[in-house]
Amino acid sequence: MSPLPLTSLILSWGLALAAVLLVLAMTLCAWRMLRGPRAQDRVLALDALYVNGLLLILVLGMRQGSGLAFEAALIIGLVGFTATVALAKFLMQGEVIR
Amino acid sequence: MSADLPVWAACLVVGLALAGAAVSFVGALGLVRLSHFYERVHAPSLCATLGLFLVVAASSLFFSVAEGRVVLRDGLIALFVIVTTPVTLLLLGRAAAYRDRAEGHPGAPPEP
Amino acid sequence: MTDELLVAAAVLPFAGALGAALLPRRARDAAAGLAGLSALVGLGCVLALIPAVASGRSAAVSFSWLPSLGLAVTLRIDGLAWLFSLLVLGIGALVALYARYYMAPGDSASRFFSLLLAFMGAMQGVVLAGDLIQLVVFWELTSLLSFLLVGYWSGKPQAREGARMALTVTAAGGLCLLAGMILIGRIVGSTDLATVLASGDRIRESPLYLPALVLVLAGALTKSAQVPFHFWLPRAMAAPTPVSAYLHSATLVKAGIFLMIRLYPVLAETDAWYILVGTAGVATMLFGAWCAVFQHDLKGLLAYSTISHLGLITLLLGLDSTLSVVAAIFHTVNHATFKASLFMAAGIIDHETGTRDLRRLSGLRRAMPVTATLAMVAAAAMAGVPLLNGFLSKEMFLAEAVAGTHDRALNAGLPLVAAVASALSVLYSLRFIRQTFFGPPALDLPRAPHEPPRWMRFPVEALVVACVAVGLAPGLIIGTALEIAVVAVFGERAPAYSLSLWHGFNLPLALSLAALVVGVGLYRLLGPRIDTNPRGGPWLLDRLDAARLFDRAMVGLERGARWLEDRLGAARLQDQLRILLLVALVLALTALLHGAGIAPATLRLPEAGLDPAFALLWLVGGASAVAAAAAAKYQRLAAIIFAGGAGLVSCITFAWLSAPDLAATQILIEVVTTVLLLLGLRWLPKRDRSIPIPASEKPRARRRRAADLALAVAFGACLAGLSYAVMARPAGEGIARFFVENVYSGGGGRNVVNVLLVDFRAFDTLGEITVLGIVGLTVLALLRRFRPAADSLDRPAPQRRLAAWERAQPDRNPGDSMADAMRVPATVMTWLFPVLVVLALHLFLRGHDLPGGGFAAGIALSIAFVLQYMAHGARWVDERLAIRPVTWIGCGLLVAAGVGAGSWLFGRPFLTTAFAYAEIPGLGKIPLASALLFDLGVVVLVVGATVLMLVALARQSLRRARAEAAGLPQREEA
Amino acid sequence: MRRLARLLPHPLLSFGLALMWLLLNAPVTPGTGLLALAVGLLVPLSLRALRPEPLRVRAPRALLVLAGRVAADVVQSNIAVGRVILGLRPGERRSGFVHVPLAITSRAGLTALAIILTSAPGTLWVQHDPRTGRLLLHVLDLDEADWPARIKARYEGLLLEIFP
Amino acid sequence: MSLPADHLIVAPVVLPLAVSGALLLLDERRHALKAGVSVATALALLAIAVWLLLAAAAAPGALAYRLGDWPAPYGIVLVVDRLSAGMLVLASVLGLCALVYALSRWNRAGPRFHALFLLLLMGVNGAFLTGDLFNLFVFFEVMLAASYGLVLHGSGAARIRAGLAYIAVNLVASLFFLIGVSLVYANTGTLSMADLARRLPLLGPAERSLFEVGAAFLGVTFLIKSSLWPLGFWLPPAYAAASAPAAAILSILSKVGVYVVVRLSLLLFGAESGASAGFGAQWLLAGGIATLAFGTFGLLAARDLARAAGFAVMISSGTVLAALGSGSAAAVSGALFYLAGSTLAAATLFLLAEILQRGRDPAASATEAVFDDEDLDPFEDDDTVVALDIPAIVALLGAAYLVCALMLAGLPPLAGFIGKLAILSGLAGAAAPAGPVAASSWLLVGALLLSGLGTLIPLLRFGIFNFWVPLEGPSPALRTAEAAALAGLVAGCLALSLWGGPALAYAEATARWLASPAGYVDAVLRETAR
Amino acid sequence: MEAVLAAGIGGLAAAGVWLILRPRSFQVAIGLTLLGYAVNLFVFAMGRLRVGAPPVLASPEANDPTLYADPLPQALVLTALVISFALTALFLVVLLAARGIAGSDHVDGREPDR
Repeated sequence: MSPLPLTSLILSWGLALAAVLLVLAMTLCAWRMLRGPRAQDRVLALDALYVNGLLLILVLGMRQGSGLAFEAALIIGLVGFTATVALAKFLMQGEVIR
Repeated sequence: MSADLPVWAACLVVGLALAGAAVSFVGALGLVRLSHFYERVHAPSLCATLGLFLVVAASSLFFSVAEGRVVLRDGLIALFVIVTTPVTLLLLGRAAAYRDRAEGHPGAPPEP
Repeated sequence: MTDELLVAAAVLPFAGALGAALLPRRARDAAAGLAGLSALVGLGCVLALIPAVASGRSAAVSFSWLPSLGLAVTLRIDGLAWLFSLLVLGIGALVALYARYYMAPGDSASRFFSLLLAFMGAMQGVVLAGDLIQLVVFWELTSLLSFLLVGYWSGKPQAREGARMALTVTAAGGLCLLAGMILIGRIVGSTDLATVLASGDRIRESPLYLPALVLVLAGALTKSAQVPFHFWLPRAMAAPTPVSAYLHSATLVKAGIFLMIRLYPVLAETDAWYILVGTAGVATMLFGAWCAVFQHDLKGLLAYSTISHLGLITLLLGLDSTLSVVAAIFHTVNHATFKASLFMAAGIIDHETGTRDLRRLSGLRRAMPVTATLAMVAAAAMAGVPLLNGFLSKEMFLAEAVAGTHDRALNAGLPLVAAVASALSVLYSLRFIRQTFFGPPALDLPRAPHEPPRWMRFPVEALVVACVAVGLAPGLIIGTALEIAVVAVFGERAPAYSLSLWHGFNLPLALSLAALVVGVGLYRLLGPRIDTNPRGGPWLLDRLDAARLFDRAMVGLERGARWLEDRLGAARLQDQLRILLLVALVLALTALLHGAGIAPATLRLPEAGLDPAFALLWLVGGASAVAAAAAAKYQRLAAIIFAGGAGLVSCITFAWLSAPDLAATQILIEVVTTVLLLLGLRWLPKRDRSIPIPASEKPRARRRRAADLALAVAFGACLAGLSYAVMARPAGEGIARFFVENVYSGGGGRNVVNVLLVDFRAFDTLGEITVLGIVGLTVLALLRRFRPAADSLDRPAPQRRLAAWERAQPDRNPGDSMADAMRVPATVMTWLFPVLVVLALHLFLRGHDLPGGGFAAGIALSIAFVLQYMAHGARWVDERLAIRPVTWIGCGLLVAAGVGAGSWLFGRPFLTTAFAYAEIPGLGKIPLASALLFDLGVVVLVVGATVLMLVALARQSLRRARAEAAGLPQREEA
Repeated sequence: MRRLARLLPHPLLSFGLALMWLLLNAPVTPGTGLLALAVGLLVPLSLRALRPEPLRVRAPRALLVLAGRVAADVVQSNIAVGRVILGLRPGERRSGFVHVPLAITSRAGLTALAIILTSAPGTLWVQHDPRTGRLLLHVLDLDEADWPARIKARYEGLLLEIFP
Repeated sequence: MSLPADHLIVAPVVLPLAVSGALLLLDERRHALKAGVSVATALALLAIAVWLLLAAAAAPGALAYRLGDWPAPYGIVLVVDRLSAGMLVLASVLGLCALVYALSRWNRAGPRFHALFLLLLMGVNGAFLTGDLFNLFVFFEVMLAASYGLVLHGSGAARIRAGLAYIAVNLVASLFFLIGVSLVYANTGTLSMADLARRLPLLGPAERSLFEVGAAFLGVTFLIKSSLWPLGFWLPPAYAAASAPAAAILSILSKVGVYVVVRLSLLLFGAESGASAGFGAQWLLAGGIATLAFGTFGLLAARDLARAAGFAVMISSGTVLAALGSGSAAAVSGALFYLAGSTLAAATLFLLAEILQRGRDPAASATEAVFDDEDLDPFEDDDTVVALDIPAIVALLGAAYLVCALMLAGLPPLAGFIGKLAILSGLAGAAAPAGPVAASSWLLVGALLLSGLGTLIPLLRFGIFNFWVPLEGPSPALRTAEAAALAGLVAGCLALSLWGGPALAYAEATARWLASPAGYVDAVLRETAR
Repeated sequence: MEAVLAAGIGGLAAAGVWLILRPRSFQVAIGLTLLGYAVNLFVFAMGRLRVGAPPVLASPEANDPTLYADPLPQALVLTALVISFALTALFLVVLLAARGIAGSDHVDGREPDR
C-alpha cells in the first residue's frame, strides 16, 4: 500500500516501542502515586504522570500521523500544572486560595 | 501521511522519540527507585526536560518533513512545560519542607 | 313544561345555596327565608310533576356532560324519586324555618343555610339522578356536605371528630358504590338508569353480580348506618340539631335506603341479597334498639333509634317480597316525619334548658306543655302506638315477619326478632318521654325552661300533625303517593296491599300489643338501673364501642402506614441508590433476556488487535480508579489525586481513539475539577482512622460492604459487557453519515464535532451552557449563606503552625513565609495570564475547523483567572480584576440566544447558521460564521460560570478575615 | 514614547505572544499575521489590571549565553541523574540540603534562577529568604560539584546582568 | 416555516432563556422590575402555550419545528402535538401561579430567583417540546439544574440535607440517561424519536436486545424522575423541604418524567412496533400500582402537609403510569386528564401547606427561609397583606384546601373524580364490555379506589387540624400575591372540572393520536426543502 | 482495544458505584466523578472505536464518512462532560453547605443511629 514499506515499518514499530516505554513510565509514576507514602510523593507522581501523558499524546500523534492531538498536549503542557500547583498549595497551606 | 516520510527522517524521528521515551522511562524509574521524597523530586525533571525535548524534536521533525514546512509549534509545549513544571516542584518542595519540619521528620530540611 | 319543572326542582336548592353564600354573615332571616323559599318552590315544582310520574310513568331530561365517557347529566323522575323528593324538600322547608330560630345570632347564618341548601340540592341530585355515575357524584356530595354541616361548630372537638368519622365512613362507602356502579355499567354497557333498570336479569346472571352487589350494598349500608358501619351516626349528633333533624332522620341516612329500593328491581330477589341485606337489617335493628335504650343523651337515643329503624327498613328490603318493600317505603316516610319532629323537639329542649342529658332533665311537661305533647305524640309514633303512622308501618312489618314469604332460615326467628325490636323501641320511647317530661321539675338546669318561639315549634307541629293524620287516615293522606312510588319500583308486578287502619285481630296486632306491654314492663323493671348504669354503655355491648374501634383503627392505620412506609421505602440515600442501581441492573438484564439475546457468534473479533501500550495504560487507569475508591474515606487528598490519574487516562484514551476535541476538553475539565475539589476539601473535617466502629456493628458493616462490592462489580461488569457487545458489532447505517457529508457544505467547518455542537445540534449546546449558568447561580446562592462547620472555621493547620513559628521569630511578620514561598510561583503565574488568554483565543477561533471550540476556550480562560487567585489570594485579585460572573453568565445567555434568534430576521428557524467566506484583499479568505458568534456566547458563559464557582468557593476563606475585621470573636462562633 | 509605553506596556511579552500565535497558526498567511499583530497588541493589555512589575531585559547577549549554558547543564545533569537512577554511578552518594547566599534580589532574576535550578534535574529550589538572600537548595548528588560556587559562577552573574 | 407565527413553537424555550439572561444583567436589588418582567414573561408563556394548544388541536397532525433548518432525523426538531401542547399549558399555568406566589417574599430569599425560575420553565418546556432523545437529556438537565437551585432556594438545614439526596439520586439518574441514550444510538443509529419509531421494527435481534437494554436504562431514568416505586423515595422529602413556590413548580417536574414515559412508550412500543410492542408495560403497571400503594401509605403516615403533598405527587404519577401500563387507550386518556388535575391540586397543596404551616407554627424552621442579613427583611412590608378579616381568610384558604383535597382524593364533583372515573371506566371497559378484563386491571381499579380513600383520610385530618382546631396566637396572614396565586390554581382546578367534557374530549383525542404513532413520525420526518 | 476499553469502563464504573454507595458525601462526590468518566467513555465507545480517524475533514472535499470516526457520540460526550462537570461542582458545594449547616458529612446530613 505504501511506497516505502520500510519507513512505515520503522515508524510503526519504533513509535509503538516509544509508546510502550512511555506507558511503562506512566505505570511507574502511577505506582509511586498509589504507593505514596506521603501526599507530596503522590502529587509529584501525578505531575510526572501528566508530563508522560503529554509525551504519549505527542508520540500517538506521530503514530497516527495526525497533528490534531496537538491541542490536547498543548493544554496539558500549559494548563495541566494548575492541578498539581493547586495540590501543592493545598499541602503547603491547607487551602488553595487564600 | 506517515508513508511520505523518507527513511532517514523516519529513522531520526524514531530515534529521537525512542530516546525521549527512554529518558522519560528512566525518570519515572527514578520516581520508584529513589529512596525518599527529596531524592525522588529530582527524577521527573528528566521527563520534563530531556525526555520532553527529544520527543518534541521528534514530533517537530516528523511534521515538518511530513507537511513539507517547518513546524515549530511543538516547541511551544516544551517551552511551557519548562516554565510551569518548576512551579509545581518548587511549591511541592516547599510544602514538603514545611510538613517535615512541622512533624519533626528526621530528613526535614534546616531553616534557611 | 315537565323538563323545566324537573330542572327547577334540581337546581333551585343549589341556586339558593349560592344566594345564601353571598348574603352577609349574620343575615339569619334572609338566609332562612331564602332556604325555605327555595325548598317550597322546589316542592311546588315536584308536586306539579305528579302527572308526569303517575301510574308508573317517568320523565327525564338530559344534558351533555362527559360525552367521551358516555356520561350525561340526566334528571329522571319517577314515582319513587318523586316521593323522596317530596320528603327532601318538604322536611327541608320545615328545617329551614326551625333553624332560623335554633341558630344563635353569633353563628354564621349564610354559611349554615348555604350548606344546608347545597345539601338539599345534593339529595335532590341523588334522588333525581338518571344515571348511576351521576348518582354517585351527588351521593359523595351529600357525604361531603354532611361533613361540613356536622362540623359546623368546628370549635368543638366532638363536632370535628363526628364530622370526620361521618365523612370517612360514608365516603369510603361511596367509593365502593362507585366501583359497584362501574361494574354494573360494565355488565349493562351503560350507566343510564333507565337502561340499567331494564336489564335486571342480565345483571343477576352476570359473574360480576356478586361483587357489584357487595360494593353497592357497601355504599348503601354505610350511608344508612347499618351495623357494622353504624357508629358514625351517634357521633354525628354533635351537629346542630336542625342538621340532625334533616340529615339523620329524613334525608342523608335515607339515601342508602333509597338506593336499595332504586336498584331493587335489578339487584334483589337473590339469595345473596337476602342474606346480606337481611342480616344487616336484623343486626342493625336489634343492636340499634338495644343501644338506644341505654343512651342518656337525648340525641344519642334518637340516633340509635334511627339506626334501629333504618335496620328495620333494611330488613324489610331484605325480606325480598314485594309487600315488604311497600312496607319499607311506607316506613321510610313515616320514620322521616316522626324522627324529624323528635329531633326538633330534642333541639327545642336543648335550646331552652341547655342540656340534653336524660338524667338531668325532668318534669318539662309543666314548663313547655305544647312541646311536651308534640314530642310525646311523635315518640308514641316511634314506639308504634296505634292510631299513629308508626303503628301502621310497623304492623306491615310484623305482618311480613310473620308471613315469611320464602323458605329461608332467617324467617323462622323473624317474628320473635320483630317483637323484641318493637318492645325495645317501646322501651326507649317511653324512657324518653318519661324522663324528659314527667317527674318533678328539674332544678339544676343551665337555663330556666319555657316554650320556644311560636315559629320554632311550628315545624314540629306540622310533622306531628302529619303523623297523626297518616295514622288515622293513611289511604287518604299517603295512599296515592305510596302507590305512585310502589308502581315506579315494581311496574306491573306491584303488589296489592291495603293501607287501612284495622286489619282485624291477627297475629301482627297481637305481637304489636305484646311488644307494647313488654316494653312498658321492661321500663318499669329496668328504668332506674339504666339511669345509674355505671359503665354508661349498653349492657353486654359496652365493650364493643365501634366508635372507639374506629378511632383505634384510624390510629392503627396511621401507624401501620408508617410501618409500611418504613418497610417499603428507603429514607436513607445509600439505600435509595442501592435500589436504583439494582433496579437498573435487573431491568437491563431482563431486557437483554427478553429479546433474542446476543449470540456470541455475532460479535466480531476486534480488528486492531491488542495494543499492549493501551492495555497497560488502562491498567494505570483502572488501578487509579480502584485506589481512589479505596482512599476516598480516609485519604481524601489522595483520592483526588488518583481520580486525576484516572481522568488523565481517559483523556489519553480520547486522544488515542480519534477524539481530539474530547481529549482537550477532558483535560481542561479534569484540571478545573481538581481545583474545585481541593477548594472544597478545605471545609471538610479531618477523617480519622482511629474512630472505632463498635464491635457489634462490625459484622453488619462487613456484610453491607460485601453487598455493595458485589453490586459495584456487577454494575461494572454490566457496563463492560454492554460496551463490548456494542463495540464488537459493526455500526449500522445511522444519521452520522449526514454530518460528515454536510459539515463543510452546510456547516462551513471541517471539525465535525464542533460543527455538531454549534450548528447541527446547537440547541443542545444552548441547553448545556444554560445548565452551567444555572449551576453557577445556584452555587452563588448557596455559598452566600455558607456557614462553615465549627471545626473547619479556623485557619488550616499548616498555616497555624507557620504563624506560630513566625511569631517566635523576631524578624518576621505574620504571613511573610507564605509570601516568600509564593514569590517565584506567583511571578510565573502572573505572566502566564496573557499566554493563557492567547491559548483561549486560539482554541476559540480555530474550533470550527480544528479541535478546540468555545467551551474549551472558556475553561482555559477561567483557568487563567483561577491561576491568578491561586497566585495572589482572593483579595488581591478582587481588587484588581473586577470579574462580575453573573453579568458574564447573563451576557453569555443573551448572546447565544440572540444569535439563534437572529435567524428569524431571515425567516429561518431558530439557530439557523449563516456562513460566508469573506474575501478581504491581502488577507485571503476569512471564514465568517454566525456559529462563531454563538460560540462566543458559550465562551462568555463558561468563563462566567466557572470563575463564579471557583471564586465563590475560594472567597469563603475570606469569611474569617471579614469576621475578624467586623470584630467578631472567632472562638465564640466556633 | 510614553504613549508607546502605554500602548505597548510589555513589548517583550507582545512579541512573544505574537510569535506564539504565529507558531500555533502556522503556516503564516496575511490573515494570521494580522491576527498575531492584534494579539500582540491587545492581549498584554489584559495584564494591566494585574499590574505586575514590568519586565526589563538588559543584556540580550547574556541571555543567549545563559540559554546555552542552561541547555548544556540540563543535558549534563540529565545524564548524571539518569546514571544515579540506574545505579551506574560508582561509589557512595550523598544527597542533602545546601545553603547558597544569593546576591540577586529582583523578582524576575530570582524567578529565572528558580526555574533553571528546578528544571535541571539534580537540584531543587526549596526555600529562599529575601531578607537574608539565602537559598536552601536540595541536591541529589552532593559530591558532583561544589554547588553554591557553581550556581554563583554559572548563573548568578549572568542573571544579575540580565535583570539588574 | 414561512409564517412568523411558526416560530412561536420555539418561544417557550427561547423566551425564558433570553429574559433570564437579561434579568441577570439587572442589579439584584431591583425587585419590582424583576418581578414585573418575570410575571410578564410567565403570562406571555401562558399565552403562547394556549396558542400552541389551539393550533395543535386544530392541526391534523403535529407541528414540527426544525431547529437550525436541518432536515429531520439529523437536526433537532421541536414537536407540538396535543400531548406536548397540553403539558405546556399545564406547566405555564403552574409556572405563573408559583411565580406570583413567590412574589410575596420568596423571591427575596436568595439571589437570582427569577432567573432560576424562568430557566426551570425553559427546561420543562424544552423537555415537552423536543423530539430528540439527547436534546431531551439536555433539557432534563436544564430543568434539574434549575430545580436543584430552587430546592435549595432559601437555604436552611432541612433544605440542604434533602437537596443533597435529591441531587445525588438525580445525578445517578442522569448517568443512566446517558447510558440509555448512547445504547439507543449505538444500535439504531439515530436520536430522533420519530426516526427511532421508524427504524425500530427493522432492527435485527441482537440490535433489538441491546436497544431494549438502552430503553430499560432510559425507563429507569424517567421512572426515577416520575418517582415510581421503588425509585421515587427521594421525592417527598425533597419536595417537602423545598420552598413552597419551588415545590409547586416542582410538581410539574415529576410529570415530565411521566410525560416522557407516555410519549416514548406509545411512540416506540405501540401495537405497530413489531417485536418490541408492549415493552415494559407490565413493569409500568406493577410499578404504578406499587407507587399508588406506597404513596398512599406515605400520605397516611405523613406528619405535615408539605410531605403529604409530596406523596400526593407520587400517587398521581403512579396512577398515570399504571393506567399507561394497563394498555387501555381509554384509561390513558383518563390518565392524561387526571394528570393535569392532580398536578394542579398537588401544587396548590404545597402552597397551602406553607401558608398554614406559617400560621400554625411560626417557629417552624424546616420550611422557613433563611433570609439574608444583607437583604431587607422581607417580612417587614405588611402593606401587601390581604385586607380581609380572619374568618374570610380562613374561609378562602379552607375553600382552596377543600378543592385540593377533593381533587386529590378523586371525590366528586371536581376534576379529580372525572379523571379517576375516566380511568376506571377505561379499565373496566365500561364503554366496550365485549372483551374480558385482566385481573391486573381489576387490581388497579381496587388500588385506585383505595388510594382515594387513603388520600381522603389524612387530608381530612390535616384539614380539620388546620382549619377547625382553633388557633392560638396570630392567625395566618395572607399576602395579596399569595391569594392571587392560590386563586389562580384553584380556578384552574375548577375550570378543569367545569369544562371536564371538552377537556376530557381533548385528552381522548390525545390518546387516540398517541395510539397511532405514524402521524407523529410523518409530521416530523416530512421532507422540507432546506 | 475494545476489550481493554470495556474492561476500563467496567473498572471505573465499579469504583464509582462502590463510592456512591458509601456514607460520606465526599466519597459520593468522588464516586460521581469516576462514574461520570465511565459513562462518558461508554457513550464514546458507542460510536465504535477508530484509531487515527478524528472526525475533522482533512480537506473540504474529503467528506467520505467511512474515513472518520462517528462524530455524533463525541459531540454528545462533550455536552455530557460539561453537564457532569457542572453538576459535580454543584454537588460539591451542596455537600459543603450540608456539612456546614448539619455539622456532619454523612450523606443523610446526620450520623446514623447506631
